Amino acid sequence: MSDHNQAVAHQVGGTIKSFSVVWVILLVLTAVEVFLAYEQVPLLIMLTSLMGLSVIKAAMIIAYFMHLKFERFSLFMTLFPMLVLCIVLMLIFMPDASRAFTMRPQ
Amino acid sequence: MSDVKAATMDSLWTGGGSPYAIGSKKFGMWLFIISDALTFSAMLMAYTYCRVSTPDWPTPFHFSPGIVFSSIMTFCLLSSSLTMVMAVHAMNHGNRRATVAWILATIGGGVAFVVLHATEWHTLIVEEHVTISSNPFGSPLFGATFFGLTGLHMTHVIIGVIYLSIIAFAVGRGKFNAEDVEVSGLYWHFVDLVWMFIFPLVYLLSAKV
Amino acid sequence: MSSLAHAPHQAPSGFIRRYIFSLDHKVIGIQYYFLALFSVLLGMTLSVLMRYHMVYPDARVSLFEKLWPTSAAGGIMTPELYLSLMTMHGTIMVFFVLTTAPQSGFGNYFLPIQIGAEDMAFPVLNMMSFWTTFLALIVMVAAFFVPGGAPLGGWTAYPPLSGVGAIAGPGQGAGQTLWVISIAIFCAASLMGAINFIATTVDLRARGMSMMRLPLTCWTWLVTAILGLLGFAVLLAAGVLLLLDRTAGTSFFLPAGLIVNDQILLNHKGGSPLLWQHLFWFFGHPEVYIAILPGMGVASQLLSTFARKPIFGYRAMVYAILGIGFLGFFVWGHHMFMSGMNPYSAFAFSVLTMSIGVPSAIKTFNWIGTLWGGKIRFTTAMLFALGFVSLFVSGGISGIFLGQPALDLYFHDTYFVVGHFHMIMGVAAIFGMFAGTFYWFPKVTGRLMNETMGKIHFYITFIGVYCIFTPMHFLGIAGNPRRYADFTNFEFMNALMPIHSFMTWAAVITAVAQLIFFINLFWSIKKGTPTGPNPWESTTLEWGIPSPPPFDNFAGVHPVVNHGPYEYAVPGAPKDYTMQTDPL
Amino acid sequence: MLLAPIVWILTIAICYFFIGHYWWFPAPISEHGVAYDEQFTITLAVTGIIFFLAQMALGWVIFKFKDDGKRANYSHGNNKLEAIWTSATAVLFIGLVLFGTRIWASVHFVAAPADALKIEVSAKQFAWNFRYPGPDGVFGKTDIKLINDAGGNAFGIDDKDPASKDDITSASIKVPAGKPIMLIMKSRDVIHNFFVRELRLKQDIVPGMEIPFHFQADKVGVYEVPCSELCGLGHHQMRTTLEVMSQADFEKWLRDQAAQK
Repeated sequence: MSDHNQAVAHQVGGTIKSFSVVWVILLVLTAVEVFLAYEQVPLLIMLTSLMGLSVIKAAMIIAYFMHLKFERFSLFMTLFPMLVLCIVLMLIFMPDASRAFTMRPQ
Repeated sequence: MSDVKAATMDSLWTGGGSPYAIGSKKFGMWLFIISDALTFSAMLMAYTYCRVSTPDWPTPFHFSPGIVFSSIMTFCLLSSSLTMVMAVHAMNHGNRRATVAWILATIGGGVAFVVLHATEWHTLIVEEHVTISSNPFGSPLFGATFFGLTGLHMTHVIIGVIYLSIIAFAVGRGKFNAEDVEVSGLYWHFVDLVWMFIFPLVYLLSAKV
Repeated sequence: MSSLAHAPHQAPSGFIRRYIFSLDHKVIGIQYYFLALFSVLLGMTLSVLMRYHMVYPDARVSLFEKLWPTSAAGGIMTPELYLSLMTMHGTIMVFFVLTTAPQSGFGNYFLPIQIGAEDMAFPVLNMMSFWTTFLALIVMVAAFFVPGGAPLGGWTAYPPLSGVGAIAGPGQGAGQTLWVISIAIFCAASLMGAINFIATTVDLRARGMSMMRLPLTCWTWLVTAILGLLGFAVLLAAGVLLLLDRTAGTSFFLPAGLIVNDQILLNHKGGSPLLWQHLFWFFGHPEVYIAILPGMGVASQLLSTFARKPIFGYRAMVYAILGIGFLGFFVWGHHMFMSGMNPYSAFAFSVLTMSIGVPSAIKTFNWIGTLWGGKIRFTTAMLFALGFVSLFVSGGISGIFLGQPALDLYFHDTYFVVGHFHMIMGVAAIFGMFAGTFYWFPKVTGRLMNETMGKIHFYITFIGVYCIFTPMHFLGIAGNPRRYADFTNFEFMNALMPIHSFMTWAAVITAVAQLIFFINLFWSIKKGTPTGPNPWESTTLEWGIPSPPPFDNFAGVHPVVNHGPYEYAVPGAPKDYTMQTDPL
Repeated sequence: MLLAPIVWILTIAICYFFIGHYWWFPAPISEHGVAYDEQFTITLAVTGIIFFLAQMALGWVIFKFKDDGKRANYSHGNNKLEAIWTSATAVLFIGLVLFGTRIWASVHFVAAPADALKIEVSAKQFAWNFRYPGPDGVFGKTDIKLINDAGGNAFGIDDKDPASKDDITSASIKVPAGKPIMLIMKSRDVIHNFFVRELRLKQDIVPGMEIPFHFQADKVGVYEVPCSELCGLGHHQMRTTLEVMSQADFEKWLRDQAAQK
């Protein structure tokens, strides 16, 4: 990714065909998500698979629609580790959420 | 931009140009997206926290019409992202008329989303009596998180529509360059991307058949 | 650098475009500086009033009655007035002084010059960021003047106290709402500033200014901006949720079954006060580093300059800055050890908290290493930098107590905490600002500040702050809780009153001594000794241009950087300092 | 330079006051308190030495290395030194926290013994209430609608519940010495904090949560309990006492209270 020498400001990669393909994939993934909701899968499996699919969709949007695939890899490295880290860190809230659940007054 | 172009690979971080070989505006928009993504993440975390800690979380969305309706909204937003990519593509090839047309199509998608969303809100508030502070199906936090999250997102969509209108107007009059269109596109795709998390977390996980 | 083409090479001629809605980073930096100067004066006055009330809770002061006819009727300050002064002191100091001055003030003025740029990356955004901050300050100060007065929930605004509205006490109505709105506006302003700082540092460095040639000030401004970008984004979300709780009837932070002031709150159900604490401290701990990191940068720059020696371990310093910024996000839970948080999370947080002591220790050792074998010039600026190191050690070391949940079982919310954070993020950061002011004043004005006044001010302040804040640790050890309007209700606190009196008088003297600084600052603008472009024989880029700098900083010449930032005493070099732009 | 002696004098003065214990902890009244004081002393010793050496070194360099017109020696640092002091501080700091974990664990990881005396704590703006289950060991049902401070029912105890008949309420907390106590802490309005200096213990009381908390006090006496989390304008008046009594006195107090009902 990083060795796209021609990657200057207004010569971005991607073709109309590739964008359309991505769009179709996104729609299909959304349809899968909706199908999962229709099937009423157990909550935890549902949550995991929905988040997995959403992350894939987000990655496709970022990579193709937002052209990040065609930028230097260093831009990706500058931006995303810190965001992902912060979001993962916020999961530390969750033990307290279940604590608030179990310790609530009867 | 000429300097940016002139910056060669060997001078990646040694100064004299962007180490990413992109304009500052684009980088600035990316930084904004990172921080805004974290704001949304914090909201979604708050939503998850509330949901985990609440015993009577409701599942008020029937598959039809609720989920089908929001799926159509998702379709509008996703398709508007495609038209936005087309607009950026056209602008990169110097085709301003096509660019304006594609941006207008994007605005159309955004407006459709807002209208559908407003309809849904209206139904929820007026017919099902779910408001930001109350909810007949269970915990009032459902209304709070639902309207809080979707409201913040809808604000972003509306801002995006205004932003794109300005861009379309200026591009039509021969102002602004490809970078400006691309930067507005980044914002629009981000708004789309956020919806890709709100839709499953708020709607699909609150669905009952 | 044609990417800077939007910055015209001539200053705009109209007064408003030139000095009020200016796009020039230098003017905006000065605007920020004076905004912080106003805020620090306000915050300091509040603190002196608070200290006075703690020691003389029953004294009748006619001034109080004139200022607050209702909440200080008869001249006696009520507890709620005390608490609102405390809340506003904390908020104004943290947000409008410690966040704006070192970063947005000094950073705005000197970051572009130090990296060899003509302006910030987004001048319009820069201007908007300042005026948004200004708006936030107006909204914050307006809280004094609404019915009920300023909020009394502390700068951390813990719900339910801050969430349930006016029934929780005067000031918890309109005052607290304005507080939340102001903080949200401030978040927006800080995000604009952060984006600008990061883009500027990354994109606009002059040729040859590689990352490892950045002055340490620029590194700290960069890392601070990253912390702000991530931290304020989360605080913004938290503020919006709190505002919804207050105004729209939601209950994110309000659980069911609250009975406040004998009223059962039926409309709130299901929320958790801990959620606010998590969101708040997720921002709140990085905020500590937002306040102190630029001070570290200034101290590093000055110690090297005035010791006439390269900084000891430049790379280690950079890694320590990055390490502090990185670890700063992992440790917010140490503010919540006693909050009812999961005790296993508390354990994890404590280990990470202790780890953050390591890069801080590296910095201290490196500062002393820099001074070791140096040829120290004792200017006022240098004295403040040395004072910074001393205070950083004193304030940092008490963190080793507070970072252990075992010891926090006693120290949480005692004066030990107050002493700790005032020493490190309060006074140490402010010493960084004083140091920066004395150091950069000749660059901004072309004149030197008065050294005699400066030194008198320094010594009184240095001894004064030790006299104010060291005794707080003893109060904490004796168990004195913080945020108490007076101490007459508890036997053990009555026994501690002599310490409180001592601190109060030390605070009064130190506060009055700050007038010397204000006089010095304004006197020197007009009457200071004129000086050349490089009075300190310093090496970084700002010292290679005239004082005050021309509108586009480098008068159309694009600097090329050939050296690292702290090349002092280079063997064989013609001078004892090698400017960054000197030929190879 | 003047600064060097000032730094030294301040450092010595601070150390003097810390070593002299002029303002210090009250004597501990529990095993936990003794363990706490040990951990504090160890931490104080470690940090005290670092503090003293760092300040003295700072004073020394200020005193020693004045500008004399000559050039300083050109050095960019010493990686070996960096590595040594980085790892030394890391080991020291992490070691301290790991060593103190046993104290935290004994308070929070270990549950109260089964025979612990249960006491319910209710905090409100700006008063404390405590409830004892009485001889049956069961707390009577409560209902927030029945809460009536003026009528002496701060807990909202439901009189119709037979378990509530022998419940005893008190505005201060009395406990028997040498017996494990388990508090069930609730807040009615905002966050409060239960703090007993002599026990070296502190816990926030968060509305919407019932927080369990256990301790054992061994020494008879009366100890002040200040609220230690900002709770509003009367925060500084939110005072009660912990009275540690001998087992016999405590039982007598319980009987007297039951008789008064």
